[in-house]
Amino acid sequence: MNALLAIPFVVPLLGAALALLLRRHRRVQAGVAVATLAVVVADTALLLAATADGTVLTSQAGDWEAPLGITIVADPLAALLLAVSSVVLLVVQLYAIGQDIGGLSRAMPQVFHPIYLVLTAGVCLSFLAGDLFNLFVGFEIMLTASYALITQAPTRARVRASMIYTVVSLTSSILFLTGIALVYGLTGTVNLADIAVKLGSAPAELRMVLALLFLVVFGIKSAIVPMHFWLPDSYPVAITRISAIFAALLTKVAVYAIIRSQTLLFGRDDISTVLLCVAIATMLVGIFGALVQDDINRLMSFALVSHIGFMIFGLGVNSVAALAGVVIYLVHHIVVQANLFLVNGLIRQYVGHSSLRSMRGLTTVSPVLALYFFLPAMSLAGIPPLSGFVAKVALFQAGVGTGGWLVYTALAAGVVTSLLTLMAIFRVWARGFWGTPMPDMVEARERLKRGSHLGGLKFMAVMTGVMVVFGVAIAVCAGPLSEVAFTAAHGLMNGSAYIEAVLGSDTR
Amino acid sequence: MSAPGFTLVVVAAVLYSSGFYLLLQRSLMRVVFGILVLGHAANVSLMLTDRAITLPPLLTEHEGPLSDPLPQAMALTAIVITFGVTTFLLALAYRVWLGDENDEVPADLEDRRIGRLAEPEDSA
Amino acid sequence: MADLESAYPVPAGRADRPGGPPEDWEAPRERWLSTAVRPAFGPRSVLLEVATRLLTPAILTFSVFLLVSGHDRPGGGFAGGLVASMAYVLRYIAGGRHELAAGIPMQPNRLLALGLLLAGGTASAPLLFGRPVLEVVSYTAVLPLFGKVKFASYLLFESGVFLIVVGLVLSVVAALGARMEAEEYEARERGGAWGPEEGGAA
Amino acid sequence: MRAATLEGTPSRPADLLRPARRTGTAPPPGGRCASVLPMMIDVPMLLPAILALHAVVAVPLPPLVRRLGPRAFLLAGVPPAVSAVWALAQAPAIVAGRAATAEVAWAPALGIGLNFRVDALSLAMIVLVSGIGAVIFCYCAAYFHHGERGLGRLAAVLVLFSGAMLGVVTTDNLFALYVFWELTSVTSFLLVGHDDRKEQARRAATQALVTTAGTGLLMLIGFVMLGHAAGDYSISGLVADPPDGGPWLTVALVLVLAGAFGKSAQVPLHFWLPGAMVAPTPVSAYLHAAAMVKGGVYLVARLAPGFADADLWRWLVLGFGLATMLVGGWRALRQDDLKLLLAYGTVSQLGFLVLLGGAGTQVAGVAMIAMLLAHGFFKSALFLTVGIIDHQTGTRSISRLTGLGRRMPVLAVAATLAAASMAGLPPLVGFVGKEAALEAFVPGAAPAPGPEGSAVMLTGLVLGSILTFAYSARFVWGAFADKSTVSERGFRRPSAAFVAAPVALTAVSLGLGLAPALADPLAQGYAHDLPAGHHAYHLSLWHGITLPLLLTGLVIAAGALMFVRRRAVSRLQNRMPRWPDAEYGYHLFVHGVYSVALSVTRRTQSGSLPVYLGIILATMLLLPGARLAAGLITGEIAVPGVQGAFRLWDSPLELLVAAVVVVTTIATVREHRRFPALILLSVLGFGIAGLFVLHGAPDLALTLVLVETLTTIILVFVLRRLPTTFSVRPNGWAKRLTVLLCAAAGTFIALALWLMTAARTDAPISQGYTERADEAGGDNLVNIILADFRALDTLGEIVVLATAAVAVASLVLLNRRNRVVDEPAAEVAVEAEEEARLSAAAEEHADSVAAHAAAEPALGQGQAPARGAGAEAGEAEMTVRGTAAGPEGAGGESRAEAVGGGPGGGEPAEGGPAGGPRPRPADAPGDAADPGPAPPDPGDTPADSADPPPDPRETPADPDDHEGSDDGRP
Repeated sequence: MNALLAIPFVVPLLGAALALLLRRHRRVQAGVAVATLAVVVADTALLLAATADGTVLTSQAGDWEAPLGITIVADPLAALLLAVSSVVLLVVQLYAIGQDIGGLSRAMPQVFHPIYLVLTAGVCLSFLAGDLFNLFVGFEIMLTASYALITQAPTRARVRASMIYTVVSLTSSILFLTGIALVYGLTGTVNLADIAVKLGSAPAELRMVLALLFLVVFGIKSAIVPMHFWLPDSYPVAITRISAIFAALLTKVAVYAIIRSQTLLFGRDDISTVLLCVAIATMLVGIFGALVQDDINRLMSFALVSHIGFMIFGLGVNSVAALAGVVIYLVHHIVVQANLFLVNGLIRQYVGHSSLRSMRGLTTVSPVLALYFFLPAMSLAGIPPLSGFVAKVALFQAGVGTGGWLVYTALAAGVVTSLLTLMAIFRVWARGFWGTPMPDMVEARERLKRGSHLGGLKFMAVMTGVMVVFGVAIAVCAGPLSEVAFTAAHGLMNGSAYIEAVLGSDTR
Repeated sequence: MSAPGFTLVVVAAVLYSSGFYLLLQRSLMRVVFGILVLGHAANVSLMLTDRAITLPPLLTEHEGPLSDPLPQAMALTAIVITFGVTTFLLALAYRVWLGDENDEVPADLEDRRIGRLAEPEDSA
Repeated sequence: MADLESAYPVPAGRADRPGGPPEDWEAPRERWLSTAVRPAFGPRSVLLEVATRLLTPAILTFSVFLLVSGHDRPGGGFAGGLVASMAYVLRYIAGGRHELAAGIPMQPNRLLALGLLLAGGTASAPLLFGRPVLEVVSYTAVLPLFGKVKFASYLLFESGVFLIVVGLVLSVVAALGARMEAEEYEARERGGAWGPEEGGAA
Repeated sequence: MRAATLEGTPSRPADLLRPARRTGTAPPPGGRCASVLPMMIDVPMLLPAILALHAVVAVPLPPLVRRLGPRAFLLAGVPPAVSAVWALAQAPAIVAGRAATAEVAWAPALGIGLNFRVDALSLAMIVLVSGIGAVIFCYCAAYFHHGERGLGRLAAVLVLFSGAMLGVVTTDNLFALYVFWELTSVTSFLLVGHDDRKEQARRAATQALVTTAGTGLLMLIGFVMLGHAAGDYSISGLVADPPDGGPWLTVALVLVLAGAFGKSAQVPLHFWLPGAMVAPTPVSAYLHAAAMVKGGVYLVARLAPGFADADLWRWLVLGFGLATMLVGGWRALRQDDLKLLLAYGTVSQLGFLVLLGGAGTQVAGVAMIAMLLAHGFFKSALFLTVGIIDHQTGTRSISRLTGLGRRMPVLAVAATLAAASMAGLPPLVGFVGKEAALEAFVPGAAPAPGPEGSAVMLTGLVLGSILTFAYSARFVWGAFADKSTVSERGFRRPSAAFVAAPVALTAVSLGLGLAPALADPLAQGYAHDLPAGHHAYHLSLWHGITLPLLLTGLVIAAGALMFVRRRAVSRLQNRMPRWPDAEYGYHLFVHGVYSVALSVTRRTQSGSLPVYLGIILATMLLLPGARLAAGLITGEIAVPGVQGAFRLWDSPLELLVAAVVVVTTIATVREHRRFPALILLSVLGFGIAGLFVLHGAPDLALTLVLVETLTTIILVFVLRRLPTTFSVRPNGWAKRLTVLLCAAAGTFIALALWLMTAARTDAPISQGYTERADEAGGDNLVNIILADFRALDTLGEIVVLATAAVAVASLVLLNRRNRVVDEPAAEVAVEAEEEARLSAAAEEHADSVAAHAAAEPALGQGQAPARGAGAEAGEAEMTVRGTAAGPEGAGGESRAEAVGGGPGGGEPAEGGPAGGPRPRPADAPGDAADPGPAPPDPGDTPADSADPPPDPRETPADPDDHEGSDDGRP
């Protein structure tokens, strides 16, 4: 059990160290990276299997009991997100390797792999952290790796983008640290479960201040309006694989942190009005931004912001059904966003850019590419029977089940957002995929077909296909997924299982 | 129990305010300075949570109330993390300067393009 | 490419130009004084160079002391690592990039990797025995010469910290100090504009 | 190949889709060969298998069509044929009231399940969807040419559509219904946009999708609300036991009806249907006559037994239905394009069907089934006829066709019969249905709408029928009559196989008309569930001399008169004021959305980092900050009292150090020269270290001093490159606001710290560390925590350090070719140019349009043609290509960048595989995401991008514009 919980972040760290040592041997290095992630995937699958029934697994680092030592906790929510994230990480890794084989990328593989593994460790640690300061450390690992990744192949635009990204992230980190100081000041502890217990005796108003502060802290990283501006200015500029993984995971980790803090720590305090207002703003502002973009990557980034709003909406509704909806939405969105960005990467390979201003007829250039784009895009828009539909239905059900005018307003915003997402996506489709292909696009395709890097390109396409299949599989497995989601949501709403698992179990 | 000394509170307020102000500047170096100042601010706030001046948390040398070691450990971690990240930020600043020959944070071009697009719309 | 050595030699294509240093130029390792040294800041000072070279072993020893005694006194892996890296920074300031290259034991990236392996390995070793991550194992032995000596796994962990801190500082000095210096040099060769002699703090 | 599919597939998907819970008979025994026979008997699971068969057949179709050509459509017709045969085989049991059911579990926790239930209504729909579908697939095999572009895709999507439609009409779960419903929308999007090189097709497809999917989303919410109210998402359960009323139920019904109306093209959402006629004719025949548009009718009819009693429902359905019937009929009369005439006729008939389906009386139900079948058969036959005419003559314009009746007598007869059915003439099924419909609204015959309501409805129906008669006559005349003013066109005789399809469909119309008893059980089976009417009504050709029969006579007379006096009617139509066009409303909507989106994005997304950070700070003040302030004001947050907890300082020395820190901090902020600022910053750091020493934190102080020294040294490294002074922002309200914001934020945080720490009740957990230090074996608590108790944090921290180190190195120590400084002039120049342009544009607030035009001299000309009404496909493409190919024109350099994606031409991104070891360091192509180089495409401003909202009066997409040719002028 101890190993099961530690492997997701320890093994990638060791892998990163090895990869850094082996940076001269590129094949070995890639092998190490893939093997590491494969281990993580297997491990998180086991974790999910072990927690799917609502069990909360814990492990005390250094064998020091809970409030003193750091607890590593896997509840169904964390395990589910870990499992999905690790698969996405593995697929993107393979995609990147394909790109490197083909020599299709300017990123430096020698440092890419180690840093990517560090990112993996950071993401996993953030999901597993049962300690507020450890969560901060997990965030920092993830963020530092992301700073390093976003500057891969630094052009002027990327340096500019990473400047914005880094400074905003640092601001949020500083505020996070401040938040930890505040929490420690109020409770004298940093263990999440312990904080949850001790906050019970704290003055309600102060608790509320903390709840809102942490919403801001994690809200910056999860890009909720009005703190989202940095995202569309930075993500799309990075190289494909990196925007893919950023879009898929980083914001979701922050959303996870919001969920965890607002349910476990501040579950007694009702900030749902704030959450719902924020959700409405996020959905609408994000999708409006997406509608007017000419660059596919930017468009998808705005759509990403917009759909974070759905998750915040579920959190604002604040019922078991709603939280289950959020969990399903998280899973769906991780896969779909990664998928769309991978496809955008393929588009860049084919067309040379991702601007709709000079893109026509991609269906003709590559029908497979069209299919790869179509399915996740439909899923994003919530078109059935894909995963987005399942997620949306879960949220809508929860919203209707709770009622109230604000919830209905948010529901209406959700409907409008879904429609506008559809419009944005079909704008891409009608302009980029349909029509007579531009002559230079056809030329570029011919060049690609003749080129020596076709193998790498095919590998990338296969990996994108794998991701598409994964997305479809999520929809097919909606039954078991929703079961786990409901289990996770029950755990979140209740919290006592978590607290008991961390604090209640005496020294083993 | 007691509240922390107000002097330290004032120090924290000044550090935070100044840090934020530096952060909001266009010059990248000042932004870096802002991060450094904010780092100090965060560490001071961790110190603040230990509500009284006490002895160092060394078990051998003293008898009597020891200061709270946990915020110190966290502040230490934070100092080191801030140091690492600051060096990265500096490298980035250097890079920006290499490209632009100034150290200002430039606005996003695509955003400005979108902004410009809307203008005829408005005048129409 | 992120290697240290690529930072020091003047980039290819410039080597055979008359007046420039040879491509694989390296500071002499054995000598107390190198003649072709150009300090990072200000004019060259022989006194500083000698002092630095003499001080280096002392500083390194002190850093190891900090590392080992951390558990009982102020110090520890961080402080030790910072002190150790200070020695190299001093060397760079006194002697410039070539002096630094001559002095460091291995590439910073390797230091980082080793440190990470050491710390990560210590952290994960208990997992193999079904124990929680990072559990400390200590063993007290009576050695003939030293008497009672305690070996604790956290010392390995702290050594990892130490190595990583040194690696970080070296890497940063190499990148932000030496590389920039090299570029300036290049630019001057090119007939470029600015010289580096603009004050110096340390 | 084909045989294998037939043998293999029915059993395989069934195995895959074996349900978790079964409602039918025992599961089939194991072995694959053995399972085939039991499967045939195991009725329940066959339906999901047939559905899966559609998907299975669709997959290999594209390659097959490439090999076999249009003949592959015959294979594509297999799944609908199988489904139709299955349905007919089930008919006796179903009509007898034993609905066939099946169930495949999906996500039971969410109430989503693939439950199927086939009753009389479903059966009628299957006959249309699958029966007519199969015929149309056969027709396709003759209609399309070998090697036509995208034919394989078309075939596959058409089969998928057929499957989705089958799902819509057989499912018994609200969510599953929505699933299939949206699948039909999406597949129809792809089908309508089949000829995607035409601007018009793209636009019509998007329009249809936005309309149907948008209303579909409303319907989904309605479903959720209905299901929540009823506690059950099964349709049969919902209808059998409708939830009690309430305001939300009313809303739910309205939302559901919105979905149904959108799908069935009810006024005012009807505009998409004529637009969708750009689809190939067989597709139109299938989607827009037989199947998809019936979805809304089906939904209304499906829910009517449960909800027709609600007043709101009744008036919505009757009102919109009648309005649609009249508007559609009226507009059908003025079309010159035969296909558009039929399209508007379909709109009219859909209104008729919705009205009948929603009325909720038994007679209306009977009439609905009859009309449903009748319309499916005659309208698809007529569409197919138009397809043949178009295919053989190259036009379908009434004003250009003549003499076809002589040359294609068989087709002419068939089409005339079909049109007669549409007009409601005996002995065709259309007549039978219309009789029943009129009967349903004879005042007093049914309790439903009340006598006055019935009278109004009856009048409306008669008017609608007159219009129907008139446009039916116009169709026959327009398609087949000899017109003296029109010269004959070239013509190829259609093959017998080609004509077979419409003839067969007409034959069914005739057959059902002659033997209405065939359809009657079906109609009775459906009507049985409806709230009772006052007498039983059976479909029949002859009911005696009744009011409906007399009214039919009136209809025929008046309709004939309208046809004879068509010129007068046409003049009248031209004199009528133009109604506000629904399509115009759609464009307004799209345009509005884009304008709002633009202005919102422009105002929020400024691209400036200080603004972003300022907003973050403001948010922090607004949320937790305001909360804290409120708590302080209301006194809910306790402030440490002066005598008890409040302390000013801990020692005088602290005060001194604090003063140093404060002064240096403020001085740092005010210092604009870099090195003095740096020195102040180090002093600040050492001051903080002093504070740490005072507070008993020697470890912290030691580390901070070391770190501070190193930081200072590294800062010197970097700072010596940078300008000597920082840029200074002018004093002004912005600066004052910034100062205020930052001061408030800082104060908030410090206050919160103070208050929270003062409010702590429990002792901190650190006590435990002191107690257990000996276990860990050390004296320095901080270090023990770092290395033992909380070593995981330390591990994370060194990972951060290592990563930062690698990041710094990789950022600075790059290959020469990767260095930004060595980027070729191209990108830099272009960016600079763009920058300059941007700032120029930004400065010239006064006349931004002029600035815009001046900045992009090359674009001026391009704009007009692409923008205007001439957005006809070819022209638009020409414009785009023109700009693409003309880099040597004005502004050529930046243009070439934009189109070619950088100096390397259309090189793939991220490094350009062709680039190899070339010394070109810029990844300009990879960086094409960088917006720099490209000025916006002419005519591609977002406002008109996805769905350009041009002036509707001028768009060719507006079908009404074909009326310019007036009435064909015989």
